[in-house]
Amino acid sequence: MKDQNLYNYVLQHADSSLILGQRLAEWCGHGPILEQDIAMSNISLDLIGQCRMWYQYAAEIQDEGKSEDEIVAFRDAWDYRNVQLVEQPNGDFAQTIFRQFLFDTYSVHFYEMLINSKDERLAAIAGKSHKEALYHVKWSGDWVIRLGDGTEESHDRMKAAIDELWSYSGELTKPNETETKAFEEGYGVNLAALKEKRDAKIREILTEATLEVPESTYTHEGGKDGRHTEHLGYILSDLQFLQRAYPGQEW
Amino acid sequence: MKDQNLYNYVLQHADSSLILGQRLAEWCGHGPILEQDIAMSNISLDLIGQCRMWYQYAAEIQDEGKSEDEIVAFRDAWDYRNVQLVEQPNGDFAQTIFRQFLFDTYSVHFYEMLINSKDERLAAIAGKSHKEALYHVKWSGDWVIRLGDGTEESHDRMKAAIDELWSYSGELTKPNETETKAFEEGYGVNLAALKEKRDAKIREILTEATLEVPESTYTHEGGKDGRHTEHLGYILSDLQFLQRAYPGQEW
Amino acid sequence: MAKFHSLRVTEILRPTEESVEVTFDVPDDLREAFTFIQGQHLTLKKDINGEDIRRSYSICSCPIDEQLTVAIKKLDGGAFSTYANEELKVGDEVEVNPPHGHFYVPLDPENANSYVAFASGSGITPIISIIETTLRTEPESEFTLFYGNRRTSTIIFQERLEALKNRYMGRFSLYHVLSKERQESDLFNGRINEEKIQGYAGRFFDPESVDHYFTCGPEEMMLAVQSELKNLGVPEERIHLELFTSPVGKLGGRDKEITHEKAHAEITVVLDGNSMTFPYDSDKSILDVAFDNGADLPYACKGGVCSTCVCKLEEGEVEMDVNYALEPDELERGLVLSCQSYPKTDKVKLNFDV
Amino acid sequence: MAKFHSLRVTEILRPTEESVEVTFDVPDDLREAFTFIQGQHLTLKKDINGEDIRRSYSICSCPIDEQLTVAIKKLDGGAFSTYANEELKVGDEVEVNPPHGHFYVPLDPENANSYVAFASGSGITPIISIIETTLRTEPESEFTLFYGNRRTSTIIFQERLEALKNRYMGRFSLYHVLSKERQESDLFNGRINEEKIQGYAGRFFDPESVDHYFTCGPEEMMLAVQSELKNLGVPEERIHLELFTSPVGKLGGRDKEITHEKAHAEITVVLDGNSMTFPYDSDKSILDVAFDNGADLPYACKGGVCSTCVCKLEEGEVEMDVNYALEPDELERGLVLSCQSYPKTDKVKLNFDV
Amino acid sequence: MDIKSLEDRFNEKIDKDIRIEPKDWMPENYRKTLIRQISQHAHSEIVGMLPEANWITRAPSLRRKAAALAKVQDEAGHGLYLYSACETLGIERDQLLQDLHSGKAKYSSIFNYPTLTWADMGAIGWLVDGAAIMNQVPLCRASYGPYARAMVRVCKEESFHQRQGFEIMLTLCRGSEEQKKMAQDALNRWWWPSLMMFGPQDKDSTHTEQSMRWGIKRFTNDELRQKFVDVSKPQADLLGITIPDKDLKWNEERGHYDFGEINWEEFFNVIKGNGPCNKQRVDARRNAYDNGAWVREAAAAHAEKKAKKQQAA
Amino acid sequence: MDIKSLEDRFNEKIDKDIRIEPKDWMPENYRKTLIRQISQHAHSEIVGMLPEANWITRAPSLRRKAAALAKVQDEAGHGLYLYSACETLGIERDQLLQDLHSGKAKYSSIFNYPTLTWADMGAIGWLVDGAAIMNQVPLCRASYGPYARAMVRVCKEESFHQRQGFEIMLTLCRGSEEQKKMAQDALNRWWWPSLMMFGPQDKDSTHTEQSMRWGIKRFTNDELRQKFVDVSKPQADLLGITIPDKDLKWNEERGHYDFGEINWEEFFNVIKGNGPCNKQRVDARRNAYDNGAWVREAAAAHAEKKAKKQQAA
Ligand SMILES: Cc1cc2nc3c(=O)[nH]c(=O)nc-3n(C[C@H](O)[C@H](O)[C@H](O)COP(=O)(O)OP(=O)(O)OC[C@H]3O[C@@H](n4cnc5c(N)ncnc54)[C@H](O)[C@@H]3O)c2cc1C
Ligand SMILES: Cc1cc2nc3c(=O)[nH]c(=O)nc-3n(C[C@H](O)[C@H](O)[C@H](O)COP(=O)(O)OP(=O)(O)OC[C@H]3O[C@@H](n4cnc5c(N)ncnc54)[C@H](O)[C@@H]3O)c2cc1C
Ligand code: FES
Ligand code: FES
Ligand SMILES: [Fe+3]
Ligand SMILES: [Fe+3]
Ligand SMILES: [Fe+3]
Ligand SMILES: [Fe+3]
Repeated sequence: MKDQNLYNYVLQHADSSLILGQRLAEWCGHGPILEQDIAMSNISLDLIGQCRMWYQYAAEIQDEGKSEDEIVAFRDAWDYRNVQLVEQPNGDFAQTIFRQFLFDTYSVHFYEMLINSKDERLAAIAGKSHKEALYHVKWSGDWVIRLGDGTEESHDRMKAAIDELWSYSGELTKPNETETKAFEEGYGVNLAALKEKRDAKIREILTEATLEVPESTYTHEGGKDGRHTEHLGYILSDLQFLQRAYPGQEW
Repeated sequence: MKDQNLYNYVLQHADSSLILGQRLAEWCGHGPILEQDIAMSNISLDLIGQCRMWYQYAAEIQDEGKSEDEIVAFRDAWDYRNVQLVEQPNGDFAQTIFRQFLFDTYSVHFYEMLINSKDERLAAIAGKSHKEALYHVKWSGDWVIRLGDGTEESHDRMKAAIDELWSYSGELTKPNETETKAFEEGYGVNLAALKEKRDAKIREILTEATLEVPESTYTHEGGKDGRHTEHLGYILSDLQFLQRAYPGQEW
Repeated sequence: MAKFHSLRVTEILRPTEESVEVTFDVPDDLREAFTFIQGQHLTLKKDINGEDIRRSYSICSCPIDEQLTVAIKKLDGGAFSTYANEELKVGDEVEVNPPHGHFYVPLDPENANSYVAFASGSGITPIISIIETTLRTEPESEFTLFYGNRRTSTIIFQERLEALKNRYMGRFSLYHVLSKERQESDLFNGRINEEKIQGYAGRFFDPESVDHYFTCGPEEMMLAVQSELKNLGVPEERIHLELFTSPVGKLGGRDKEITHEKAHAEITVVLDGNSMTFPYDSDKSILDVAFDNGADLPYACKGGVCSTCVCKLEEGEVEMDVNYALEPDELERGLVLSCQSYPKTDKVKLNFDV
Repeated sequence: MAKFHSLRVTEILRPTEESVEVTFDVPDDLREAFTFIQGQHLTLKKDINGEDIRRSYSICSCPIDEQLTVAIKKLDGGAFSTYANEELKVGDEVEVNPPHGHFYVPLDPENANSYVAFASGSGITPIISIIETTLRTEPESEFTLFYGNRRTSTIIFQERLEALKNRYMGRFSLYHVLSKERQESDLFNGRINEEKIQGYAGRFFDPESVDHYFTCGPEEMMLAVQSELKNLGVPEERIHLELFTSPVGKLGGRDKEITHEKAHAEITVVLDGNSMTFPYDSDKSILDVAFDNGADLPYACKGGVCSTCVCKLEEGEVEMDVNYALEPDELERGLVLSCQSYPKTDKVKLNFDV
Repeated sequence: MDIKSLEDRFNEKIDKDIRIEPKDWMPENYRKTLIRQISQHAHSEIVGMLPEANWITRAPSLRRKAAALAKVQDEAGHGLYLYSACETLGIERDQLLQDLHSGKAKYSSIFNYPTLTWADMGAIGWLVDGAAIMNQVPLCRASYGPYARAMVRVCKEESFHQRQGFEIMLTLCRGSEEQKKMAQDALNRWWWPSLMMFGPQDKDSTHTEQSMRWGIKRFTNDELRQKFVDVSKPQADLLGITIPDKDLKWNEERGHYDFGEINWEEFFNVIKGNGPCNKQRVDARRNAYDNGAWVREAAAAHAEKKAKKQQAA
Repeated sequence: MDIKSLEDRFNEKIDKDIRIEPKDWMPENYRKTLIRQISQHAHSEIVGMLPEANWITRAPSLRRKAAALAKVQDEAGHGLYLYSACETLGIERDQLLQDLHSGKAKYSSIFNYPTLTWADMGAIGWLVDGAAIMNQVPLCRASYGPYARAMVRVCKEESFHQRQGFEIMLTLCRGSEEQKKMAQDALNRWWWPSLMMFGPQDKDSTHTEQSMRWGIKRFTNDELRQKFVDVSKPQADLLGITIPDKDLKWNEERGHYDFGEINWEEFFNVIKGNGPCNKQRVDARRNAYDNGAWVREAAAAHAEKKAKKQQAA
């Protein structure tokens, strides 16, 4: 392993993109509107594309000759480093939208700032992903507004979604050791600065959506260090099934 | 392998018991009434106990030194021989009840008749399981009546359950090659005779429940020969996860 | 992943009525895989009635002799041990997983160490390998063994231990502790427990100067050894434990109960001022036997948790299986749970009116 | 499960500008695992830019010689083949999976068989091994090969084939078919397709008396061989196919397009009665190039499915990549899809007014 | 103009291969037939998403996962194009969906079969999308303009799907014994249903003749089916797997493959609603729609609010 | 009798270790405290089913699956006994459940932690059921009869659970490196929450004194916690895994283990509702209850119909 901290940093983002992409893919064929079914597949596709870049870089750093798919298929939950937010169930459309919104407000600023990483590969990944994230946050933000400021039912559902997910929001911007070190060493992003921008964005959109920003600052955490909710295990048992059942094959 | 047909016959029943037991276990902690939560665990426990007897016998017939758990964990869906009925999702309580009722009306008569099998092991398994099946059919039958002849809502839900599951009923009593041969060779059960008894029982209970016996005789089939519905794959990816992820361990 | 190899049995000895010593042939290409350290164990695997049974057995032979032997004690109702004692024969092939385990300390001919071991029953197996290997490798070291058994006739390795004593006179001390056979000193009657160890310490070894302690046997004994040594100020890293509990044994599922040997005694119970006496000739608890004899004793859980069956032991000794209910001070006052009690002496008197 | 072994490269030859012949050293302990049959292939594995690339390559050497050699043709943009042609060097270790495949028939010295093979490009690799092994093993058998290439300079194994021809004169017949170089007989100009095979049958081999046919090369050629032989009444079990398609090649995902070589020609298109002529010096489709030259031709899918771009070929020849739209009778009438067409002759004239 | 001359002009256009466009006059029956045909096709795209979506979360590699997602997304797109084409005929998407959910409208029988292994993703791409192309490519020249144009886009993407499917099969066929078995098993299960996709035999097919005259069908069911068999057999050979039809053999005389009798009872059963997954599929679509009602309402309500605000401003 | 003498008689019984039975007079506060304590315990049993039920479908062998099912079923049974005991105090089960679902009633903080690996099934049995036994065995002698009797049954089964849990840990600790890592990881995650199960420190514990006087609590939180540590440390040693507390060491003088400071902030956070799974657990129970409403109504309706029929007959 060339650089353990860099590896962890990369894996963290790879895993978050993958798991969120996987969750969104569950909607495929079941969306509330055909156009939004397509939109969710699209974002899922982007996220899977992003995670492949991250995993390929992770494999290079790790330098054990593993492929991206081996990294994905042969780790158990405790080795996954995604934030807990992305493993939360889809719930109703409001919940999916709000989960996405919480993630997108993070990732759009994350990639925007990561473009200045002194690690060229990270900067390159960021450059490509930032464009996508801009589209994502536009989509999820618009829907937050539409649902928040739509009917009474949709407003209530959005409130319930916020209630459900708010406590998973903070992990994204609360640096763990890996992130602190990554920032110090100049290749990672300054999460404090990011948090400010993101909080402003969240406030702006929720306000337009006639929704309130919750006051609670309590946040679940640990996903980035391998401690997850009970959902992840089930996600992985599907995600990894074929590779586990027939190891070592080409597909 | 000593006797391929006997093996298939045994596996068929092992798999059906296991998968239904697994499905019922999903209710654990989520039942509509604490007492019924316990009842479902109980039946699930019985079914898992039964499938262990079947698998242990299967392992002996197969004679490759495999354990019951190896037989369970290292077969993909197409090698599973359970009827399609048992892999259907739990749905609401009415659906679970009706699935159980369709299975129990089969298995209570199946075991009753299998007691006379010329194969001593089968007869022994039947003897032990028949007592349990009597209790099961009593439970599910009572609930069919209670829900069918309960409130309007429960009646409608029962009707929906019948609508959902009726076409999975016939596979249980429609002999496949294995069963035909098993009957001819004197160790299997006469499904034609069983069907008569079962149909009568179903009619009796549904009538008491103020429900109609559907007229359609169309039945899904193939489960007993390894052709399943899309549900089984997901069941197995959970069921087998640990053994697949950490093969060859003691637990 | 556990990889099993088929090894052929070359010799079977029967050191006691209830145990066998099984030696395996290790073919040349597996020699490396089967190299072991004193104190390690093997996992044997066998399909018994369709169930894949795997059990661990400590190696009792010495690595120096390049021989691979285990001793298997028969447990009533025990799946593998019964098979090994009753069916296994020379020439059979057994599936064996290479040696593993960490129950040892590295040896060095330069060492001049002092070692103490507490073993009971089949717990002797890893210990005897450790003792012999140590004495042969470290000419300056000495070893003391306390070895618990029911009676002389059930002592596995009796002869081998005697031989070691003769060969390494002055360096190896051996003390037998017997629970069902009386010896002169009370110090050696009964089971190895906290009290006994207190008695040995200072007398037979100096707790401070012993370099390493080894203990292997039933859970209770090991917990007793551990806690008492700690009381004596021994640092934890000098205490080495090897636990034999079987996957479905005492700590196992609800369907398996602890089995007891049949015993004989005369029991007296006092309830509501009345006393009754009856003979005990059974393997059931005193409470159950009293019941069979018409005594209407109080009980509720029969599981050692509720203390409904509590009574005072006024004469003799009993052995208690499980005790979740009584506090140390209550035990000290002589209270016992009758649902968990089995006679250890010929006469036992229990008073329920306290 | 695929088990890869590291093999060392002992020799690299460069038979043409666009291919390498790579020979591996097989250590003694792998000799058994790497025993092969003529016609089988190896899978090579390499991590290229973080992607785990695995590609199959047929063994071109003879099993009799106990040598393990593959020939790898470079494809523009091809991941593994480019690496093999540009970076691989003697002494490197490559991950290799033991030989597998079923592209062969068992040989027997008693046989007096007649074999025919159709190969093109790198499809020769398994065929040459089959031919040489057959001729060496079955002294009574004879072999005929039709071998398609673009031009003489790209023929892999040119010398080895000539040598075989000399050694087995009378038993081995070789016909080169070239698509970008003119030969005397039109029978040997262009690609191996249905029409050509019809021309060969009866003339160079008797379809009825041939015992086995082998074919290896691009999908179109193989489908042509298969369908035409069937037309000629050859039973299916005598036709042996080996397909080279790469996992991301022609049949691959949407992000990979088929690549073409640059070519030169003069193109004339007729639309709405107007005709215009422009030079083609590109690797794009005629439609695209016409567009670049200002011709406003009709199109919609550019994928060969909609036939919006259909036109009549009035002069010269073109090569079509994909055709989902035109029926056989339309093709026969000379219709082509301009979005899928590439010039094969120096002059091409397309009429869109039909 | 009177009906007669309108009809003449319509027929003339048809004869001259001039496209009929939405604003043009057309016979009511032509319109109705088109609505039936296009909506049936649209429904097939949408329902067809389900069997394949079933393996996206379990795809064996990230590359395959992305490809599968993109494919299913394409199908949704096809649904969109086709619903739009249908709307030009004066019927609302919502009405069409309700007909699907009520069971009134049909969709391709093939999507009532389950996807049981990963190889089904290959088999569907290769055979089902392959059959679709065979059916649809001629429709790129259909007489109704919006339909023909939609078909162009659809067919282009279907050709990708088919290659992708074939490539999945190829990879499996070159893989381990188990993978090859998986591929063969998938072929066994999908082969006959694929042949059924072309619809009943010509002798039982009611609308064919009229539709061909109108230029909204260009080949008969049996012709297309034969073409499909002829193309698929050599492909199966290339893959090295066997089509599960012992009667399949080359007929020298006809210049085509002969093939076995289709189990028409199964076909009509599936059409009637008794396929392995009919209920599951329609339920899934209906649930998606019903559970999405509040979302559509919210979107509409918000749009209205916004419009009002803009007006006010 | 006047209140005073009723109270005297009650106190006398308490002093004499005579059980208070439902029909006996008791001080209102005693009743309320008991309801709170017993219902909290009942809720813990029911909520406690969830983390373990989470691994039943994924248990690694049939034997383990059956054992896990049986265990979770036992917990449901415990819930039943305890709700019944509570009902003897004049409160309905339904009321108790509503308090649980509304968040008014509490349950043991431990069940707000997730079960993340199979080893958690071992750790919970060993530590959590172990701590429960430590808490509950003394309650078999509680002053309120129905409670004490319920505890007897509960404790007996808990002792099975504990052994089973220890045995799962033992098997893992003797298994592969990964299994041992799994066991250690589970211990790391469950150790501190288990210590928290005994409740706040004595100095912060409000009800302890009164409860002890009433004989419905027999040891203080800190006493029980110390006992638990003293018992668990040697067991961890037997397993060969390390308790995640660097301050844990034998104190010769006290004759007990010293141990590190508990993170009380975490404890109070979890109690407040901010545990990793609080919302998930209560939601699951509430959903089960709400989704089951129609079933309970149907059962009641049917019973009524039946009763009427029988009357009529
Ligand atoms: C590291 C290690 C080393 C070991 N070394 C040795 C050694 O050197 N020598 C040795 O003899 N053992 C050793 N053991 C113990 C050994 O592995 C087995 O646990 C022991 O032999 C019992 O296995 P079994 O299959 O015979 O009994 P099991 O079938 O596992 O039964 C275990 C116990 O349960 C009781 N029981 C079984 N069924 C029932 C029933 N239905 N009702 C009531 N009670 C029942 C039996 O009486 C027995 O006491 C070692 C264990 C370990 C972990
Ligand atoms: C059984 C078998 C035997 C074989 N034997 C041989 C043999 O003996 N010799 C031999 O040379 N080959 C053989 N092959 C083919 C070989 O396995 C490879 O497929 C071939 O070498 C191409 O691999 P590659 O990694 O170089 O190209 P790939 O990276 O797989 O690319 C394949 C094609 O896609 C094109 N392409 C790649 N990237 C792009 C892009 N971004 N845009 C547009 N086009 C692109 C390339 O130009 C190329 O044409 C065999 C195949 C099989 C299955
Ligand atoms: S009866 Fe409960 S402890 Fe003895
Ligand atoms: S543009 Fe569609 S076939 Fe050429
Ligand atoms: Fe489509
Ligand atoms: Fe498609
Ligand atoms: Fe409990
Ligand atoms: Fe418990």
